[in-house]
Amino acid sequence: MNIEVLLSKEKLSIDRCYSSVVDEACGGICLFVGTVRNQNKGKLVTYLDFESYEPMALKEMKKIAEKGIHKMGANHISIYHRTGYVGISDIAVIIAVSSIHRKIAFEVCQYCIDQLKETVPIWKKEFLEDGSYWVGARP
Amino acid sequence: MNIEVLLSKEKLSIDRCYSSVVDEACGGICLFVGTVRNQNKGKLVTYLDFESYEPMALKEMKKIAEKGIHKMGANHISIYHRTGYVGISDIAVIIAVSSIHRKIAFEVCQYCIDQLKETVPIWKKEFLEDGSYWVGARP
Amino acid sequence: MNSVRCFGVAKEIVGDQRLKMEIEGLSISEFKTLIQQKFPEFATIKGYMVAVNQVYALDSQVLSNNDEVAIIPPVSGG
Amino acid sequence: MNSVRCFGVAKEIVGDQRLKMEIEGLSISEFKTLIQQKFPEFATIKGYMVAVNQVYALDSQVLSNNDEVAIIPPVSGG
Repeated sequence: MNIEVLLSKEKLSIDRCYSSVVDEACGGICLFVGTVRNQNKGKLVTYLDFESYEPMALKEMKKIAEKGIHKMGANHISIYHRTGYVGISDIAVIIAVSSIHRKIAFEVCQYCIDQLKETVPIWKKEFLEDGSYWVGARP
Repeated sequence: MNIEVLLSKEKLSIDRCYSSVVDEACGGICLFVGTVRNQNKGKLVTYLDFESYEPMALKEMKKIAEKGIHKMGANHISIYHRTGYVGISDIAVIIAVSSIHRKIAFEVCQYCIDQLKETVPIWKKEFLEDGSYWVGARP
Repeated sequence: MNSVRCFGVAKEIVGDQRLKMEIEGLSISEFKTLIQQKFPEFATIKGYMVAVNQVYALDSQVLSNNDEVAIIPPVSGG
Repeated sequence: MNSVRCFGVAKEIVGDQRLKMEIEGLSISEFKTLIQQKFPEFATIKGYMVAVNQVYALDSQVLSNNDEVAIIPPVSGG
């Protein structure tokens, strides 16, 4: 039962994230990769800037992974999130979940990304052609 | 709307499969990676051998991807399957699905692997310490 | 004469990856009955499909000698 | 005196990533009321949570000056 959580200013590696959950006893690995879209609500995005409350974010990421393993039955989970400047099509987040059978890998991977977006203290500032704003902050 | 289907005797590359579905307009990519387990039903597996009816398998893989895009709303889908000898922990199958929002990527990726296991003419022979058999062939 | 393609466990039962046989005018049902008469071991597997020209065929479809015919035992990819 | 950490839009409203204030004995509710008096702009955001020692706090929790306190506006990772 391995958990790896990472916040990184450097590009995230899918291969590294994948390798961290490989297990001879596990036949199914589900990965979610979140990339930066070039538009949001009809406006062109030029880049993003991610800020995090690092020690708490890592703790919250670990809590999510622990639930995925101990309550939902996954074997290994890694959650990587980028911080700082992130360009269009770059990877903002990678989640890898391995389990003995694939159904659980899918369920837990989806749970992890849904939960990350709810509870992990990371904030995204979107830079448009004509300004910038903190995503989701205002009604 | 890109579809890539591949049967390969060589090792499958997650990076290649991922890259083939990246799109600036898509924020969510779900990948499924199926690896060879070291045991099945309590018996130790030493390796697998995959046989395929290649032209029909590629057609069936394409049909699955077409449904994932045209009926289920994914943007791009790649389905790679290994053939021939495959060792323990090696990758047998990779499916990558990108979509504008992540929910569809998860749904379609799961659909693709479920469907592949039902309809694509590929057969797995499992080699155990004390013999070999075609998986799922006999009651 | 057609050269029916055999895969997986079917290849083992038939003892070859190609099975020469006359299929002109047979329905898929009739083809299956004939196969099971020639190779009774087919009764011991979980069943199989027949593909004609690389598409799964219905029992009522009628074969011609120009068709590419294949015996498709239960698939197990992934 | 505590040095409350401010992130995202909260950092912009406060104008700094640290906010010096006296918090000893305040409940989270009282702390939030005080913050909104000092910085009325907090009323224009979607709401925020308070984390104490890197854990989300309930409204009834009481603060001490040794706590690590942070204002957590709506998160938007992923």
